[in-house]
Amino acid sequence: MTGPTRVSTRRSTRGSGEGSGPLRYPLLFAVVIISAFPVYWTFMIPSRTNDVVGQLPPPFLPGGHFFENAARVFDTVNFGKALMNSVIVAGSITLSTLLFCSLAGFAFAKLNFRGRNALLLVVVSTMMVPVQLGIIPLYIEMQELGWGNRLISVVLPTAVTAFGVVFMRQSVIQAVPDELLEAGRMDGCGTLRLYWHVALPALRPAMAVLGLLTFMQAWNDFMWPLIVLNAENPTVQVALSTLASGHYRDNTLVLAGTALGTIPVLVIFALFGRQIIGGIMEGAVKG
Amino acid sequence: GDDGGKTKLTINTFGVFGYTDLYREFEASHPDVEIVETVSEYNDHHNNLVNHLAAGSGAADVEAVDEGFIAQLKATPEQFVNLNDLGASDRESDYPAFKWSASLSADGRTQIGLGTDVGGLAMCYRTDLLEAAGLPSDPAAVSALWPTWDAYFKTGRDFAAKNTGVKFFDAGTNIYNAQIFQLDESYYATGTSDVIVGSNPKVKTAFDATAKAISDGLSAGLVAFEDEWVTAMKEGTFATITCPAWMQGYIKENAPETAGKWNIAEIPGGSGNWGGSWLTIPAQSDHKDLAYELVSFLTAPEQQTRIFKETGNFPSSVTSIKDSAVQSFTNPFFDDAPTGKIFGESAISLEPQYQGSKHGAIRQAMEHGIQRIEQENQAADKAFSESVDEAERAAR
Amino acid sequence: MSTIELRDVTLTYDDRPTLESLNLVVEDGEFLVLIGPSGSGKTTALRIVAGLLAPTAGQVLVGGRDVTDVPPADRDLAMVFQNYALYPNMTVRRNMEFALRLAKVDRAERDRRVTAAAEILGLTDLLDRRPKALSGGQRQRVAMGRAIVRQPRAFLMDEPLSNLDAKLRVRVRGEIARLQRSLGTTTLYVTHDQTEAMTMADRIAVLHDGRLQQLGTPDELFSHPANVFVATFIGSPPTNLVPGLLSESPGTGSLELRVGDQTVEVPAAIRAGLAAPTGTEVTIGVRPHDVQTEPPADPALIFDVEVDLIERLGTETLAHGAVPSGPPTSPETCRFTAALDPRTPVTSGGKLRLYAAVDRLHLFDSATGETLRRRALLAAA
Amino acid sequence: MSTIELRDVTLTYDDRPTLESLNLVVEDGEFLVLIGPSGSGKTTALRIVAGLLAPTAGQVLVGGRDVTDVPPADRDLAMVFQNYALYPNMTVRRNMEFALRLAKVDRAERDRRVTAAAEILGLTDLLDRRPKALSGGQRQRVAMGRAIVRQPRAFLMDEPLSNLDAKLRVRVRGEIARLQRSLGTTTLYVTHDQTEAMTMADRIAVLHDGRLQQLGTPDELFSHPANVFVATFIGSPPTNLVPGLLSESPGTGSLELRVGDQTVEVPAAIRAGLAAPTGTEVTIGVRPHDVQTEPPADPALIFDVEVDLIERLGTETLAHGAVPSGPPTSPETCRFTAALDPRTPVTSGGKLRLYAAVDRLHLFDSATGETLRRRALLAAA
Amino acid sequence: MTIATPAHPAETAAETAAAARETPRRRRKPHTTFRRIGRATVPYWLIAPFFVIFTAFGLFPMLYTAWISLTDRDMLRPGAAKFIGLGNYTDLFSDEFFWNAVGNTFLLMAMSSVPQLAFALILAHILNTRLRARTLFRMGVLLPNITSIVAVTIVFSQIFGRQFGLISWLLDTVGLDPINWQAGEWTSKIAIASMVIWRWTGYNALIYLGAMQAIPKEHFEAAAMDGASTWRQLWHITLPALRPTIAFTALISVIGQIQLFTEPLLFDNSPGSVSGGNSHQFQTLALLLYEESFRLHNFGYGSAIAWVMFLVTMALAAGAYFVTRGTSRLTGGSR
Ligand SMILES: Nc1ncnc2c1ncn2[C@@H]1O[C@H](COP(=O)(O)OP(=O)(O)OP(=O)(O)O)[C@@H](O)[C@H]1O
Ligand SMILES: Nc1ncnc2c1ncn2[C@@H]1O[C@H](COP(=O)(O)OP(=O)(O)OP(=O)(O)O)[C@@H](O)[C@H]1O
Ligand SMILES: [Mg+2]
Ligand SMILES: [Mg+2]
Repeated sequence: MTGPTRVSTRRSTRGSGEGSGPLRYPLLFAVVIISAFPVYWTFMIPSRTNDVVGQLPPPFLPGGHFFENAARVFDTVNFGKALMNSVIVAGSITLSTLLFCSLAGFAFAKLNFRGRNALLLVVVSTMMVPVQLGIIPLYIEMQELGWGNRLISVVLPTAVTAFGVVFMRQSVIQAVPDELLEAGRMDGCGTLRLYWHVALPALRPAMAVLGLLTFMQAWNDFMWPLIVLNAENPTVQVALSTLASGHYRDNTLVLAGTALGTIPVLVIFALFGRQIIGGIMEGAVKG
Repeated sequence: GDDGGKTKLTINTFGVFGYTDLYREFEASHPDVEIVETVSEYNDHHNNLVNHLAAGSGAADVEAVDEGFIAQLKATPEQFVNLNDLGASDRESDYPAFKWSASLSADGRTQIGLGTDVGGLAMCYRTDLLEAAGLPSDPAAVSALWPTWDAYFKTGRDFAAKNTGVKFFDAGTNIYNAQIFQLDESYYATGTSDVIVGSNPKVKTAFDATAKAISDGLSAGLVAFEDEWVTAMKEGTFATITCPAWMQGYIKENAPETAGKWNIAEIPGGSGNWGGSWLTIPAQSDHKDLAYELVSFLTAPEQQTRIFKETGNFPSSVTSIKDSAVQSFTNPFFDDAPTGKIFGESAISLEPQYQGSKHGAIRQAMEHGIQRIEQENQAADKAFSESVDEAERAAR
Repeated sequence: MSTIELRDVTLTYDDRPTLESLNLVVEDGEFLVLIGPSGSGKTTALRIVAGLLAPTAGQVLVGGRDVTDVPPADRDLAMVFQNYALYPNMTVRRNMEFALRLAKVDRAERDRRVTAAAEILGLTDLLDRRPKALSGGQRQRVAMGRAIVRQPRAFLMDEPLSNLDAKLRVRVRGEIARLQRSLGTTTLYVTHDQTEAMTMADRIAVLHDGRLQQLGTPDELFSHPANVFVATFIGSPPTNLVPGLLSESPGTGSLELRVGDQTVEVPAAIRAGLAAPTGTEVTIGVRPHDVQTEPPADPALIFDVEVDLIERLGTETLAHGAVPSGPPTSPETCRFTAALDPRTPVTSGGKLRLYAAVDRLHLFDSATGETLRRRALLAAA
Repeated sequence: MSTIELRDVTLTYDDRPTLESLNLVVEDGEFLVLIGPSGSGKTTALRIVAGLLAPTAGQVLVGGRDVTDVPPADRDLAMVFQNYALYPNMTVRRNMEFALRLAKVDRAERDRRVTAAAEILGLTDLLDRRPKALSGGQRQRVAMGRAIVRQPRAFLMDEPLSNLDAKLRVRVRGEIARLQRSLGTTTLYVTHDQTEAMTMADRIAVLHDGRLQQLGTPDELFSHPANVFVATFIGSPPTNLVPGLLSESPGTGSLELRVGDQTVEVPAAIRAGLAAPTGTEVTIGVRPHDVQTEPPADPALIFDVEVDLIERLGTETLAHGAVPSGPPTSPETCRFTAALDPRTPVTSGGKLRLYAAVDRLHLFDSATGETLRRRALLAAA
Repeated sequence: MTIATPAHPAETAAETAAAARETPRRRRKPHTTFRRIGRATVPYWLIAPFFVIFTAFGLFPMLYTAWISLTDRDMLRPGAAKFIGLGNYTDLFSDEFFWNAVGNTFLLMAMSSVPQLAFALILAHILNTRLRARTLFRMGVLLPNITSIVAVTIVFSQIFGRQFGLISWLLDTVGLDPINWQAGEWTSKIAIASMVIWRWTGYNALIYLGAMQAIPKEHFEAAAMDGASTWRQLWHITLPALRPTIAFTALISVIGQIQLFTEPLLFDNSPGSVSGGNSHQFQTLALLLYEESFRLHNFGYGSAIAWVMFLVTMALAAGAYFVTRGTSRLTGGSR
């Protein structure tokens, strides 16, 4: 001790996790690098020419060919339309999921009606249906309805999901206090107004989370769109499959398409990331 | 549907058929027709075709089918238009027998598709790598090295003894399949649905020979068509590769930097065919006649010749094969090898091989066995018997 | 403005009655406080009045009209919730005018009422803030404002102060009481804090285990608790309870009260007001403030307290300790607290002799816990 | 047992000082209460002592040893948290012996200590329950038990009663005080409730905005607040503040106090104890309990209160209202509260004349807010 | 894998009770006014979209599949379906490929769920400290969830390449033999598990982080004063408090892993192969289902597999539900 007024910079809670100590930053950086690596790769490879693909060690730094490869994507497939379709599909699925799931979640969480628990059980159990085998009957159904090769056949089946309903129900329980609803009822709200004026504003973080997850899933889904849509009217994933159809593996081309298809998602993630992370964590508080 | 008064004719293909210009020509001669082509990835294409057939709708008016799937699909001929009814029987004589029969239903009545190309077999090799091992590199001399598979494997052992750090061939499955493709009878007893994969001595011979070659260290142990196989092709870690006609394109486009280092010799053990496609018309098509017009236009000999020149897809029409343009064609990438001649002879002389409906699945089961030997050092006998079990289960 | 009446209201959860046959009238313009310990059913009763909960049996009348089947919004009551239940996404202004908007009150009128209420509550500068940006006291006022602008027939409030800290609670309780008086709106107010009840109420209803214990002015409840429960619940520190015996002296025929080894005679005036006890055993309630250190002129009980804790509040000093109880032969004691003048010399560990005038004692039947005061007198009080 | 000393402790969050150069000694065995409004830095100070937070500058000494750099576990202090922080997954017994287990105390000794502590706290029957199955008061006692079994050099407690309801709080504060006295363990206790501070403390330290306002016995703080803040913070209802003027009478040379239109002379005895004010404006503190309705013998200030709210607590009656303040020409008023005998006749809306003896007034410099009492007297008090 | 929902099954009972509160049984006459009826049907309107869509596009295919599973049907010959009762199911139970797939599925489930949740916990523990650029780290760990499947396939095939993979290359540079990931019984599972772990660790970590932040800070401080190190705090404080969350994430992860499909499908990068390796060493139930139906066209058999998967999942979920409810009762409430 050197003097009476020793100034120190220590100012930490000696509480949780402090002792993970000096290692935690390197560790976190490692985790983030591992997490981000495929995304980075998606953008790095298309910036090179095809001849570096498969080299060992692989090139880790980007080159200058991204736009060239991106242009090839647009030459090879109808990528503009694919992007457009994907935005429409993922956008409508997201919007309808948010709307219908929050409505149903609200009803299951806060309204009282005959058969509620039984119905909820039905909802929960539908989450456990393996999707792969419903495809043929579903396809037949879509054809019967005359929706083959139309975007609506991609949108409708996932327009509202059991997961979403359960998720929203949980969020309503946590984010919307009964007292607030009672206040609304005293103020003269009917059920729909309670939903709109009271519940919905409180559900924003949860909606951000569900919205992103739904959007991501809709955006990346390829099995079903591939069957029900064709390359004339593709989504991004269908178009990507076409990109991969050549004689040889043109990873720069495929990944250039993938990169282009990832950009909208990254933009959304960058815009709403903060909220989404908050929402995921909030949602778990009482998990 | 019809829109703008024009009939929309849809065609689904995979890979590179190279038809774009032909569509425009067809449209020019049929002013009220609009052709819409959808190209998908090989497996996606065939999976979708099956799904659409199973669902009873959604298939295109014309669907391309590859050799790997044709046996399975012709087993349900009712799903397709019998092209014989639309006049395809006239074309029979122009196709090599094996090509015509491969898409013919078991009862011989329904022809579900017209051939577009064939995959006559040859053996591609790296001249530089053979030379490095003290072997000849001239095609004639190389062909002379391996009139039979035994000779091929012996050459391989000589090659291996030189320890050049390079393996003799790429993957056991390619060698095994080439031998199977040359048989007159493989997994099914001709004309029946009897699976003889376990009892056919020729299958066992091919399997064992391949297994031995692997254990002699001739194989690079790659899995064909995987990314690493492509890498190996670039890096030159194997000297020879079973080479159906379309393989030229694979090599050229995946390993452009190896230009001039390749040449093409004959395949050991006589001719064979691997690959090639057909154009079919699903029974659900609303434009069967028009579709047939398109199919016969696209598969006409002169178009096949043209496509060969543009894309390298080897013609399946005898007329086209015998065309001097094909016969005299040489491939600069392969050191100006006379590829037209090599593949043409291989194709025309081939005897048909009967394939039952689960041929593809059985083939995959057998490939699993070869790969187990190659990748997991499984004993050949065990690999064979396990594969036969798997094959028989798949065919049940 | 309007009366609120509960008639035989019963509510049963899982066969356990939470409210049993509750009868209660809140008079027009009255400030009635419903008090009781946690779980006694206060919130339940309030929510039944609001219409947020339907009673199992019984009726609710507002302004004389049976509203038992009327939905909450149509009862024309405004409620202030414990945690205020402000809409977090709306500004203060929007919060206050929300009900008016739903009722399609026109814009000018809405503005007028909000401005007026904001004026009264000192919220004028905060109208554009959101609840998050307000302090606890300000939120409380917004909640009040939301109730006021509706100009409802009555206010219902459920522990509206319990989220405020001690200082603020004292201030805001004054504000609410003043406001209610100036508006004259009938108010049913729930709390478990007896100080709040005493200071704010016109009348207090004490609830315990779903049953009404006593209903009366703060003064009545304080001076004449109907039973032991009310005696200990109202008043702080709580009334001391000491066991005693009440018997007629065989000789004189006068009524004698025995506590420990002392016996005092119950003066005739008091005796006249007493109902006959069912037995001789009684519970004597002595308020901590009703003891003195000097012997009074009137007959008095003496308590010798062994003080073990002194709490000096500045304005008064609380002495806690044990007093002997039971017959002189047994060494039983019971806890006793006295509120003394801060200048009284008293030390922890010391002894303290205290006197409680007989007319200040509360006598309860120790079997039933009911007061021995005559019903008639109770009603008159 | 041990002293605790804070030397020049400063803590700065984001360049805003939360504690500024705090100096404080808790004597061996003393019960010292740290009080202050929310956000004043009490918890911060306590956590610095505990070692959960490192000061920006300054030192912490426990038993004379500098422990500023010693980790919490090695300071040998036990802490009782506001929400008790009981480990929910452990039984009461496990909760209590957890620290001993970590310290590798052997089993027999652990059992001995836990049994003893449980005995003292009446927890013997609850040892196998989990915290969830306990009532608030019981949880509080487990938290105490956890501190006791460690036999630490001192207890640190952060608002340990604030989660209890009013009744229970009164009871438990008595229990804690009794326990601390019987164990004799040095205790630093944080609260924002002045009643708690007054009743429990040996000495009280008042904190405001991170600065120590006054340190003294409850009585000193109550009788001789060092500044306006302490005067209003300690005592309930809070001290009334009335502006006044202090000036030497030009004629007699005596000191005169002017409030509104009245002037009283400050007796020489009192005058002797006053420091000279920096100006003539003073703030006069009048405790609500220091007023009477009868004129006293001594010189007194008269307050004419326009009563607008009556709060009848039973034991006393609070009358709130406005008194004229400022010079007679201006109609300014200020709020005034009086604590009256419950029998005083007073009605809302009425007028009330109150007298406050001059020797009961607290005079503060209105510029600085500091008391005008001489330092020497302060120290001696 | 489905996405985790922060719903805790054990809560349902309590909430049901809470909801029932709104209308305790009433002894009065039933309401017959139109208004009441109108109001009473509102909840059904709110949940109707889900049930309509589910019935149309979920239930119908499911029931269709159930019917198919009772027939012997070639995918391409819908007309030639034969009703064979439970024949497919009895065949299934004597099919070694089925049992192999069951074994693989559960093994992969264990290999991916356990480390995934453990890593997530540790990651959350680290993220729960005072950090610079906190949001950045938190967003970073969520990136795998938004990465395109195509990119994942390509990157992982390059990492786990047999001879030229990144890992093999790294091993080579330190003089070790390359690992043939796809071929090995264990190596292939490790690789697939690591893909799953990669994809879901961050997401679970954020859920845990949320739950951790709900633990009162004082618990950690009390433990610190009692002398517990941070790892002991993780063990004694964090873990017990996170138990319901862990149970929930485990359940969701298990449900997801039963349906594990994409990762093993993509990992087998020899084109067109859906058999999960040469020895079916990583063929999961979902993959077997896919192979049977779409490759071998045994639609009936595939449907039977789908229903078995469904029933197994239901059984597991029900089991988990009762287990968590049971323990929560024992410990007096699950929160
Ligand atoms: N939904 C419910 N199901 C069963 N019992 C309930 C329910 N809601 C309340 N109760 C019970 O009803 C009783 C009264 O509850 P109520 O909330 O009215 O008490 P309170 O007097 O408001 O208490 P507090 O002062 O704690 O708010 C309690 O015993 C409570 O346990
Ligand atoms: N982690 C922090 N970062 C920044 N400021 C903080 C932090 N913790 C506390 N403060 C600030 O320090 C001041 C003192 O906080 P502290 O918790 O010590 O107050 P307190 O006296 O205990 O109040 P209360 O009675 O509300 O508990 C407050 O203004 C608070 O906002
Ligand atoms: Mg309540
Ligand atoms: Mg604090």
